Amino acid sequence: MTAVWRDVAPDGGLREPCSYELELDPAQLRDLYRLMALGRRVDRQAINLTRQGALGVYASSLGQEAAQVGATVALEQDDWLFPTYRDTVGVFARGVDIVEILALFQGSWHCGFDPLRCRVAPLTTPLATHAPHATGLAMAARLRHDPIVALTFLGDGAASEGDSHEAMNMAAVFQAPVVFVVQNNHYAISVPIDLQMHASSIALRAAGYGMPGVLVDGNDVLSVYGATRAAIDRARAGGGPTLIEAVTYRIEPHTTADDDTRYRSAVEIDAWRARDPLERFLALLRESDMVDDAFLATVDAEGETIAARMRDALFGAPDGDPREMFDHVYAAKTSQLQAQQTALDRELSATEETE
Amino acid sequence: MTAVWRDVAPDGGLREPCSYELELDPAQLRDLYRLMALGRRVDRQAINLTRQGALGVYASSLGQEAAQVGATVALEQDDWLFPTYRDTVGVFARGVDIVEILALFQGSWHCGFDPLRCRVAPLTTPLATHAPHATGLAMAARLRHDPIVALTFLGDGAASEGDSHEAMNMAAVFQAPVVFVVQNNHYAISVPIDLQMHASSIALRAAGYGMPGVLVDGNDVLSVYGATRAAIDRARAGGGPTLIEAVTYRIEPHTTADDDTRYRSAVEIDAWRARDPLERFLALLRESDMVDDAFLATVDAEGETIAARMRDALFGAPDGDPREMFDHVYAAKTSQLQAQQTALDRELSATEETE
Amino acid sequence: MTVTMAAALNTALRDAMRDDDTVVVYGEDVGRLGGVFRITDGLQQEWGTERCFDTPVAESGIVGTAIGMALYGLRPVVEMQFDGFAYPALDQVISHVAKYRNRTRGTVGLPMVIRIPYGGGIGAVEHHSESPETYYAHTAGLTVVSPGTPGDAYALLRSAIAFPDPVVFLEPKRRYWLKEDVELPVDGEPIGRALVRRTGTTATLIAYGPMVSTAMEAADTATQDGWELEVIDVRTLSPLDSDTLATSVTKTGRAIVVHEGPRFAGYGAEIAATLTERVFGHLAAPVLRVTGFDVPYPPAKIERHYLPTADRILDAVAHALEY
Amino acid sequence: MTVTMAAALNTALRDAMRDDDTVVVYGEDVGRLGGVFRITDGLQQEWGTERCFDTPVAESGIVGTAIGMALYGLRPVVEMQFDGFAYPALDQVISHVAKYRNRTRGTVGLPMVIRIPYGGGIGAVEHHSESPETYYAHTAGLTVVSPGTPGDAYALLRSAIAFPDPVVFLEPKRRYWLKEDVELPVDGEPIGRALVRRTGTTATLIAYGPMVSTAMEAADTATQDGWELEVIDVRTLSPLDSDTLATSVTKTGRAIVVHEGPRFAGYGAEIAATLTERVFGHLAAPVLRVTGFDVPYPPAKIERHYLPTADRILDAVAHALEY
Ligand SMILES: Cc1ncc(C[n+]2csc(CCOP(=O)(O)OP(=O)(O)O)c2C)c(N)n1
Ligand SMILES: Cc1ncc(C[n+]2csc(CCOP(=O)(O)OP(=O)(O)O)c2C)c(N)n1
Ligand SMILES: [Mg+2]
Ligand SMILES: [Mg+2]
Repeated sequence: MTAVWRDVAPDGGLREPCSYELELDPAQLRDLYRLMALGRRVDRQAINLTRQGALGVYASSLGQEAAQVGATVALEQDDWLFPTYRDTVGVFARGVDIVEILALFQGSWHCGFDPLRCRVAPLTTPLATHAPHATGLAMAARLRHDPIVALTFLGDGAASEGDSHEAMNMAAVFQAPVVFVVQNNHYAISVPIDLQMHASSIALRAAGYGMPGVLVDGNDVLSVYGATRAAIDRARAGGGPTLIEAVTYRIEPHTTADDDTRYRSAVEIDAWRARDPLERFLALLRESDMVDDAFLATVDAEGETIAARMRDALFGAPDGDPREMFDHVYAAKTSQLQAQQTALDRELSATEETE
Repeated sequence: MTAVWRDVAPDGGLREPCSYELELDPAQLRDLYRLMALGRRVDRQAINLTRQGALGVYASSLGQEAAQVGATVALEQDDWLFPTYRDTVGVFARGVDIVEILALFQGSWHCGFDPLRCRVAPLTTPLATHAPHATGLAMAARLRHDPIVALTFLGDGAASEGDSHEAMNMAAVFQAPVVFVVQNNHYAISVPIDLQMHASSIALRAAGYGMPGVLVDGNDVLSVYGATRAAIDRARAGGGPTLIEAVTYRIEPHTTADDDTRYRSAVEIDAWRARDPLERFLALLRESDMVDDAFLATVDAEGETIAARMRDALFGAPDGDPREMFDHVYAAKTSQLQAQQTALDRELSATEETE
Repeated sequence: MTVTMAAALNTALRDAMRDDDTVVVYGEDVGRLGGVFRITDGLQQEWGTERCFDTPVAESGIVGTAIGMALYGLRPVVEMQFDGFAYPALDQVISHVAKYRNRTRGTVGLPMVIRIPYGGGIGAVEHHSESPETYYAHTAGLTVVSPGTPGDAYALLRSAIAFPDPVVFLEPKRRYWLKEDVELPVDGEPIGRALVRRTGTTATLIAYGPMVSTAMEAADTATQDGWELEVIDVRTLSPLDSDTLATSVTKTGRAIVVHEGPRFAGYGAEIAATLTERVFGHLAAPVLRVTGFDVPYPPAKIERHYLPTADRILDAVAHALEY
Repeated sequence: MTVTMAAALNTALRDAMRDDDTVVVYGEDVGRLGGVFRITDGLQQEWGTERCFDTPVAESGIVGTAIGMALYGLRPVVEMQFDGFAYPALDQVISHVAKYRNRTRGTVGLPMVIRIPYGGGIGAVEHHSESPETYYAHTAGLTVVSPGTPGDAYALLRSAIAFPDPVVFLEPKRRYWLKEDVELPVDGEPIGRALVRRTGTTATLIAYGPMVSTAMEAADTATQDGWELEVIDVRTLSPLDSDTLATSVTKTGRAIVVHEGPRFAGYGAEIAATLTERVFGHLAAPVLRVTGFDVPYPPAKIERHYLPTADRILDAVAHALEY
């Protein structure tokens, strides 16, 4: 199959669409769909669990499944992913346990999975601050002649932060094997993209760093996959970093705590619903007879199983032991922290006794 | 006369040279030369005074006179300049008293002139941090429909800082009347430009912000003037910010405390000496019979007078009153600072008595 | 009239914009949305995008441009969306906001306010519950204010906006919904004055921001033990009104300072050190500290064990009384 | 062998790079130039640009990439060129360097060192003479070290590089040329241990970094007055070895803490507060502070009036003895 995207011509126009022969067989294509569909199910379940109080807050990926899944699936096992709070579905598609991913939103711990084992950095909340981490890891890999690649997600808002500039410039200078995928979902909370920047595309910034810039339809999973794969291949081959802008749209409010009626219209949202990445891809797969109802039923069933597991694991989950807050500050607990832990311990024992 | 520069084509190439009919009469052209020549004299004197201990350190403008003077002279009286520690000559050309400018290097006070009166911000040491100040002032002017423009100098190194990105992006978003003039003098202390960035020109970044980018020969004062003037005019007319890269070279070490033999060759320096901005401009003026020896002699004499005044004012200058360090922290001295000042006072009196 | 702290702050901004047309309010989501906590709600509708507007996500740029605005002659009031997202602006704050007047020998003051919702207790994710007051209070040239009640929130914010120097205005976000029966507008409180919120003789509780309510609660409960606790609301963290503190502790002989932020090298240490220097001879016990632990702010599910409580304060009082 | 602190630090880096090939050194001008203070002199020549290299001017990027490097398994040692230019990296330091191990439940430690030349006394322009230790010491999750002598500079830097957690390594730049007769290599000093540099009974002077020499000088002079001052070099600012301090002050009953940075909410307040809590009954006088003033660091021509001197320390001792 063929993926199509456009290299950004640095004067703001779009170059002729590039095409890329995807080396994906039907099983892999089906799996792309499966991951997006499961991602969507997981996302819905997370929203429900938030309404029910099992999660404190949640930032939905709804509408961005193609951008997230298309990009992360292009990574090899040993590559690294640096996600944000928005990228639950992308991290899920990378194979990280969904309950562990949601620890951040559950409030049980800041990061629930093992980054070293998963090769996924913690979901990062301070915008753009993880971009230099990705660059640094890629620099290290290059120093060590280790052919791995780092991919980092950023939002259109995050791209305004100084850290995104420093991370991209350093990546270019050191020809670090890192791919920056900006999901331009049109909003940074309430602030629309035209108040975030004056240029027509974030990908235009690439020229200023001396790296390729790619503008891709973020709701077309094959294009995202193709563009990311090409960037990853180039990075792995020593060709340095790439900046990809995946144009997409956040369908849900910023988080479950946000009221988006204050800043955008239902009409606008509906227009983007019509470009739903799952339906688009499903239509394509159906056209080419690659999926049938039985397959879709299996995916649905798998989704329900995962959703049930999320419910079981997250609903009414215990709070965790507050004494743990002292355990991981340093490799070796300081006597100061030991004393504070002991004080808390005494307090907790006293409470237990009186209960 | 005609100034020539190039708009940067965003693919890294250069567009056809632009030309600009300079509305400068011979007297003004002569004055441009005069300011550069006086600037050079002042610069040399500052270096000497540093060697003699009257200044603690000094960052020379030698070789960058065209970039600095060409840009600042394009400002109107009410416009604002935001300079760095490198821009003594530019600030001098704007009419600020040279002795007051040098207070920073003298160590008598951090800023020796009145920024509000001069419409020049303090010479800023932390790289790029003054760029958002320029953007902010320009934003304020725009909010107030006040037709003034802010111009800020940055170095090629400073352009790597996150603050330069935030300042430029915000300037573009708010269409603030600000002109960013990056003096690419090929070095950030010891770090050459090709370790600072991977792109062929800093001006390429402009496209990523949706603003015009201009690449100009920074050793050609008329081109710098022309490009800056055009950018200022556009900004004043509501056309938003511009990024100008003036390619030049720092002939002296980074500061009087630097040893540049550690990182560059005399051959390289000599090659740039051959493109000396003063000599180039003087040749042009001579060709067109706009200067004669008498004029040059006047300029020399004026330079000597200023140099003598610098010597007089700076050599053996008193240290200043240490009690002053408490006077300007807040508009109203806090009782805490009053107490500390009193303590110092007591100490000073005791010392005076024993002396 | 019963007002929440959030409403009091909103009214203060509105009134300040009405009274002084050089006041401009900006930051992330403060315009159309009215801020994630709605503190700037309605300002853009009322005053237009020239007086209240949204910015790109760039905290250093926001504070940096505010410096330029102040230089021009406006009075910018900028919002940092959360405590943990104000750190990218620390360089601008430390290197410029705090130093500009001094740098220019008094010529250029920067009348600007940096509003920061701070502190925990709202069940948020990482970076949304930090108590960064020590970073600011330690920075010479800054004025640092944190109100503990709706009335003070109004009065102190008005004073901060009118102040000739930059003010870091720390809003205790978990008290945004705290109510008080107070008629707005109340007169501007002078910056730099602590307030004795409750008088007593057994010991002095010293608190600010989110902990004022907690300290008052402790003092209420303490009466059951026959203790009369004096409660001081610091209000202005820098410059500190150490006179009011010293007067109280001279009387009570015992002091407990309470804050949410980590203890080590935290703001409470300054109060303890200053008081000990000033009233050493009157101290029956060392000044004790009831604070957050020296850990990164914990996840929401266990944060209540991190936050100082009235119980912990009373334990500290008991401890002080043992000396 | 007589070595300067600068040479000791250079040797420590060289030896660490030799003993552990995961150590990489980078920052602004550290490569070809060898650093503006020449602390990294010769490292690039010896180890190549893969082990020691220059970066663009981007402090947040430098610290941020170091986090990624440590995540990968390297041990980055990065230099911030000056104290005042480390502030742009504060967000990375506070939000990530300090929190990563805790965030990941102990899974991901970040063995990295951030070297920062700090403090005044070298006649520099603004922003080159700051004492930012309190910002770092107050940040839970950081380990903060500052040597006072060449031997300690070597030993502590080796320990910092070998440490499993991030270390902010504050180098007292005005003591770079301080000499000591010491044979390198000296064994790594354990992080977290203060040192009694001189024993005495009259009072305890507590200092670190640039002020260790000043405190020692004061103690020397004090013998003329018949005072025997004990001098403690804190060495590790966080975690603080309060046992060593408490033991000393239990004996002497009087303590003076000395540092260059501003006093208000500064590091000295923590030492005063902690000591008072721990040895209240033994204190004959409040713990006094001899510190910088609460002003932005002054211009070079008057900085000597800002910096604590042996005389000021002795005045404080006299004051403590008056109680
Ligand atoms: C440094 C920083 N500043 C502010 C915030 C508060 N904040 C959280 S999400 C957000 C908007 C981010 O927009 P974008 O980068 O486009 O990502 P999206 O949420 O749209 O995926 C803001 C301002 C933050 N998390 N970090
Ligand atoms: C934020 C910050 N980081 C580091 C420094 C130290 N420093 C002073 S000048 C300089 C190089 C600046 O290079 P460039 O911007 O090209 O300006 P130039 O000196 O060449 O005019 C550096 C790294 C600084 N002043 N500010
Ligand atoms: Mg977005
Ligand atoms: Mg330069």
